[in-house]
Amino acid sequence: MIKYFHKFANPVRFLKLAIPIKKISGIAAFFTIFIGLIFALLLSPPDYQQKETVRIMYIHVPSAWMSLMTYGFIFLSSVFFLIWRFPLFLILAKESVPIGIIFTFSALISGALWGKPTWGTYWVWDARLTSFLILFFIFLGLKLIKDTFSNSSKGNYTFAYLSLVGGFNLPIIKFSVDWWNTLHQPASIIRTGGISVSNEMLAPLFLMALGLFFLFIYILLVSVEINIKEKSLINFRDSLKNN
Amino acid sequence: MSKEYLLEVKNLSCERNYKLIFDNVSFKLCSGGVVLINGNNGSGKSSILMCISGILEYKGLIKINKKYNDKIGYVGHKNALCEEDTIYEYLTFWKKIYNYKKDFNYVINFFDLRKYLEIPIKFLSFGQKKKLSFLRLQMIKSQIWLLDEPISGLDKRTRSLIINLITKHIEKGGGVIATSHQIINLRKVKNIMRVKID
Amino acid sequence: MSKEYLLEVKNLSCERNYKLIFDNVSFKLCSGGVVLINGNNGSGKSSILMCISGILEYKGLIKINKKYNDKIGYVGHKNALCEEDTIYEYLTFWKKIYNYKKDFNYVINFFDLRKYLEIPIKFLSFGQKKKLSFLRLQMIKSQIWLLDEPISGLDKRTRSLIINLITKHIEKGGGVIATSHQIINLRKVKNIMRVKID
Amino acid sequence: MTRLFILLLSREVKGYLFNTNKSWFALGFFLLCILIFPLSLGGSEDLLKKISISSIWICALFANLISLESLFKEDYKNGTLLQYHINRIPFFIIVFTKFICHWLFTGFPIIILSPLFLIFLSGSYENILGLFYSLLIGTPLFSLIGMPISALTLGSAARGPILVFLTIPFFLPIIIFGVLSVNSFSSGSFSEYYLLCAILSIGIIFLPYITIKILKESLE
Amino acid sequence: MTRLFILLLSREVKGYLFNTNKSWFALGFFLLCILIFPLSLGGSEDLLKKISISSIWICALFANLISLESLFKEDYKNGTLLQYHINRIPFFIIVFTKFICHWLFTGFPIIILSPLFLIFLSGSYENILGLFYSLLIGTPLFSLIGMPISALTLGSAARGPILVFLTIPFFLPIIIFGVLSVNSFSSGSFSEYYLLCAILSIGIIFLPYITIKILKESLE
Ligand code: HEM
Ligand SMILES: Nc1ncnc2c1ncn2[C@@H]1O[C@H](COP(=O)(O)OP(=O)(O)OP(=O)(O)O)[C@@H](O)[C@H]1O
Ligand SMILES: Nc1ncnc2c1ncn2[C@@H]1O[C@H](COP(=O)(O)OP(=O)(O)OP(=O)(O)O)[C@@H](O)[C@H]1O
Ligand SMILES: [Mg+2]
Ligand SMILES: [Mg+2]
Repeated sequence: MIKYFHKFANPVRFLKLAIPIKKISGIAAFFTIFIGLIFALLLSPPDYQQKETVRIMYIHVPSAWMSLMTYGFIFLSSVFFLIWRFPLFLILAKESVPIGIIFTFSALISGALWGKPTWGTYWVWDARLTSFLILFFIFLGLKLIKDTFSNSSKGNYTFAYLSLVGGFNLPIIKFSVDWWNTLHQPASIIRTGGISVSNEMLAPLFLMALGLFFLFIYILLVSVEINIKEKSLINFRDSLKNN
Repeated sequence: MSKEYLLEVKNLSCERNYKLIFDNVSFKLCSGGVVLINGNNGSGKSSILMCISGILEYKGLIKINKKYNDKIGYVGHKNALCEEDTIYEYLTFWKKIYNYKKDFNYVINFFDLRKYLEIPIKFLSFGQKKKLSFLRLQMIKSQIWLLDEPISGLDKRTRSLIINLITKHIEKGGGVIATSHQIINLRKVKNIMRVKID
Repeated sequence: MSKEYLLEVKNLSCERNYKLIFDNVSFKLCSGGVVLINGNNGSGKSSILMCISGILEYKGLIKINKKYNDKIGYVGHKNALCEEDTIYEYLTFWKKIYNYKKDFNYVINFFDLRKYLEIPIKFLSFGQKKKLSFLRLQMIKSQIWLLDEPISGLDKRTRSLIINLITKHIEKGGGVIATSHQIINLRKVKNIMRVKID
Repeated sequence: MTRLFILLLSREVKGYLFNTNKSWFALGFFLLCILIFPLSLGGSEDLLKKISISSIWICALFANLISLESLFKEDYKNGTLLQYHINRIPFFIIVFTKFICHWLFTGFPIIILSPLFLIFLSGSYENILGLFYSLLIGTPLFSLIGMPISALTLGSAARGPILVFLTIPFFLPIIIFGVLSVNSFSSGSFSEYYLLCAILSIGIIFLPYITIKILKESLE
Repeated sequence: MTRLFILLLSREVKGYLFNTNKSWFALGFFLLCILIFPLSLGGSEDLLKKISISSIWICALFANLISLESLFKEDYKNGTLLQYHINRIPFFIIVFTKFICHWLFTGFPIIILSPLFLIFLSGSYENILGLFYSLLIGTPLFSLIGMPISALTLGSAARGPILVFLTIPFFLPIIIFGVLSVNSFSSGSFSEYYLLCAILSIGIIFLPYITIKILKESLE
C-alpha cells in the first residue's frame, strides 16, 4: 500500500501543486526577461573599457550561473533520490538535464564571443574554461544515459550515481579562478568581499538571472508534467489490457 | 505429512521494462518436492526463475527458509561457460568457488566428458555444454535447484541421467523448481506440484 | 517410385581441428522426403548440417541437384538474430534479402508474434527467438531445409505448428534434413529416412 | 546484385545511424583525442601549433583503430555472416558495404572536420588543403587495412596481440607518409600523395579479397 | 572471504597471462602509440622532447581506454556475473579483483616502462621521478574511473557514446593534473600530487561502490 502510494499518488499530488507554479513562473519569466533585456540592451551604460561588448555579460553571466545552479539541482535531486528512493526526484533530475545543456551551451558560446573582443581569442585552455567545458560534457553524458535507458527501468541508479560523481566539477569551476591564475576574471558579484559592480549594471544582470531562473522552473515543470502523465498513461493502458 | 517448506512464493508478479510479464503466482516448494512450471513460450517461466534467484525485481513475496542452506543452484540458458577455458579449468574454478571437497572425477565420468577434458569450451556441442553446467550444479551444496529447461537438447541417456540426478537430490531433502516443454519423467518423486502460468 | 534426389551425401567424413568427428555418412534426400539424423550428444549431428550448408570442410561427396533451386534454408543455434533490432526490422531485412514478395503479416500472426513487433530481439524469450528464425526460414524460396533441433524449447502449440510447416514444405516437393533428440511426429510424411551416427 | 548491394548498404547505414553505438563512437573518440592534446600540453600554444598535424593524424588513426574491432564482430557472433554464407550472398558485397560504411562514419567526418580542428589547434589557416587531401587518401587506407585485421580477430582468442602487432607495421607507413605529405604539400611536391594513391589503388583490389578469404575461414 | 578473493584474483591473473588476448593488448597499444609520436612528428627532436611527458600520459590514457571495454564484458555475456550473483559472491570482491588486475596489466607495466620511454622520447633524465610518481597515482585512477563506465556499457546499446562522453569529463581532469604535476615536481611544489592523491583516496572508496550498483542493475 505504501509502495503504491509512493509510486503513483505522489507525483500526481505533486502535479496538483506544480501546475499553478508552472503558470506563474512562465508569466514571471516572460516579464522579467523582457524587462531585463530592455535594461540590458538599452538602458544600462556601456563599459568604459569594453564599450558595447559588455552587453554580452547580461547573457553570459546569468546563463553561466544558471548552468551551475542546474547541475547543483540535479546533484541534490539525485542525493534525495538515493536517500529516499522517491521516483519524483529522479524525474526532476532527469528532466533538468536538457535545460542544463542549453544554459551551459549558451554560456559557452556567449563567453567565446565575448572572449574575441576582450582577450583576442575565442578560446584558451585555462582552468575555468576547461572545467566548464567538462561540465558541458558531463551534461551530455547524463543526457545520453537518460536517453539510452529511456524505455527501460534500468539506468535509474546509474543516472543518479553518475550525476553524483560529476559533482566534483562544480567546486572546480567555481574556484578555478582563485586557485589558478586564469584569463577569466574572478568573481566580482558572488564573493566573500561583497559586490564590486556598479548598480546600473547589477540591476539588469539580476533581472536576467531571475528571468532565467523562472524560465528554468517553467521548462522543468512542463517536462515533468509530460513525463508523469506519460508514465501514468502506460500504467493506465496496462490496466486496460489486464482487465 | 506437513513437511517444512524450502521456499515460498506468494503473489509474485514481475515487470520488465514497465511491461507486466506475469501476475499473482504462488506456490510452495517443500523439502523433497518438485515444482514444475508450465506455460507457453514467452509466458514468463524463465522470468520466474530469475526472480527467485534474485536477479529480477519483483513484487510480492519470495521467502527462502533460512533454516536450510539458502544457496541456490541455477542452470539456465547462460551458464557461465567461458568460451576459452577448457573443461578442466572450468570445473576446478567452480569447484574452488563452491568449496566442493570431493574429487570431480566421478561427476566427469558420469557424463562421459573425460576425453574432452582439455578441450576449450567453445568446441563443445550444445548438449555437451549443457552437461557441463550440470556438473557445476552438482558441486554446489544447495537445497534449491532452479532448472530452466533442463532436458531440452539432450540425448536419451543424458536425460535419464539428469532425471536420476534430480531424483537423488530430492531424496536427500532438496527441492527442485524446473520449467520444461518436454515431459520430465519423475516417476519416483511423489511430491510434484504443477504451476501453470500464462 | 524413383523420385529425383535433391541432395546426395556419400561417404561424408569431417575433421575439426584434426579430430575426426564422424565418418562414412551416406544418405539421399529426395524431393518430398525427410532425413532425420539421430545420435548422442556430441556425435556430430550439427556438424553434418554445417558440412551440407558449406561451412565446414569435409571429405566425401555432397551433391546438390542443380535442377532445383539450390538455395538452402538453415535454422540452427545461431540464427542471425541481431540483438538490437526489432522483430519488424529483422523480418523486413530478410524479406528483402530473400526477395520474398508476399506480405509477412500472415507468417507473423501464424506464430503469435504480432504484439512483439516493435520489441528489440534481445528482450524475447528463448522460444520466441526460435519462432522468429522459423519466420525467416519461411521466406526463403529453398527446397532444402536444414533444421538443427527444430522443436527443442518450444511449447506444444508451436511444436505442432512447426510440424505443420515441415509437412507443407514436403508436400510442395521440398526436402528436410533435421536433427532432434525429441520425437518429431511427422505422421503425414511417408518418406522418412533415419540416419544414425555415433 | 545491385539490389543486394543497396540493401546491405542501407542496413549498414541504418545500423550506424540508429544504433547510436557505432556512429558516434569513432567520431566521439576522435574529439576526445583531439581535446586531450591541447589539455595535456599544458597550454603551450607554440607546441600545439607544431604538432597539430601529427596529432590530427594520430587521432584519426586511433578513431579508426577503436572502431575496427567491432567491424565484423556482431555479424559473426550472432550468425548473420553464417546465414549470408549459406544463402550464397557474395561476400565481396558484404566486405565492400562494410568498408564504405566504416569509412563513411569514421574517416569521412574526420576529413570534414579536420580543417576546423587544424585551425582550432594551430590557430592558422595554412596546411588546411594539404591535410585535407592527405586525410582523403589516408583514411580509406586505414579502413581498408583494418578490414582483414578485424576479420582475423574473429575466430581467435588472441584478439589483442593481433590487432596491435599487425596494425603497427601496416598503419605506421601510412601515417608517416601522411604527415610527410602535408609538409611537402606547402613546398609544392606531391610525391607522397602519389605514393599513398598507389598504395590505395593496390589495396582496394587486394585487401577486400584477403578479407573475404579470412572471413570464410573464420566461419568454421 | 580471503579465500574467495585469492581465488578470483588468481583466475583473473590467469586470464590475463594465458589468454594472451588481454595482457598484451593494453601494453601493445601503449607501445604502438608511443611509437607513433616520434614517427609522426617527422623527426623534430626538439618538439619531441617538449611533448614527451604529455605523450606518455596520452598513451597511458589510450591504453587504458582501449582495454576498458572488455573489463566486464565477457563475464557478463556468458553469464558468469549472473552465477556470481546467484551464488552470493560479494560483488566488491569481484570489482576489486578486476580493478587490481586491470591496473596490474595496463597501468603497472606502463609505470615501469615510463622512465625508459621518457629517455627514449626526450633524451634526457630529468623529470623521470616526477613522471613515475604521477603515473603511479594516475593510472590506478584511470582504472578506477573506468570501472563504472565499463559497467555502464554492458546493458545498453549505446556503448560507444557512453564510453566517449563519460570518459572525457572524468579522465580529462586526471590527465591535466597529471601533466601539471610532472612540471611542478621539478620546481619542488607537490600540490597536484596531493590533489591527485585526494581524488584517488576518495575514488577508491566510492567508485567501486558505484560500479557494484551499476553492475547489479545491468544484470536484469
Ligand atoms: C568560453 C568562454 C567562457 C566561459 C566558458 C565562461 C564561463 C563562466 C562561468 C562558468 C561563470 C560563472 C562562475 C561563477 O559563478 O563563479 C562565468 C562568470 C563570469 N564570466 Fe565568464 N566565461 C567565458 C568567457 C568570459 C569572458 C570573455 C568574459 C569577459 C571578459 C567573462 C566574464 C565573466 C564575468 C564577469 C562573470 C561573472 C563573475 C562573477 O561575478 O561571479 N567570461 N563565466
Ligand atoms: N527485458 C525485457 N523487457 C521487456 N520484456 C521482456 C524482457 N525480457 C523478457 N521479456 C518478455 O517477457 C516474456 C517472458 O519471457 P521469459 O524468457 O520469461 O519466457 P519463457 O516463459 O521462459 O519462454 P520460453 O519458453 O520461450 O523460454 C516474453 O514475452 C518476453 O518478450
Ligand atoms: N571446432 C572444433 N574443434 C574440435 N572439435 C569440435 C569442434 N567443434 C565441435 N567439435 C566436437 O565435435 C563433436 C560434434 O559436435 P556437434 O556440435 O556436431 O555435436 P551434435 O551432434 O550436434 O551434439 P548435440 O546433440 O549436443 O548438439 C563434439 O564432440 C565436439 O566436441
Ligand atoms: Mg525460457
Ligand atoms: Mg548440435
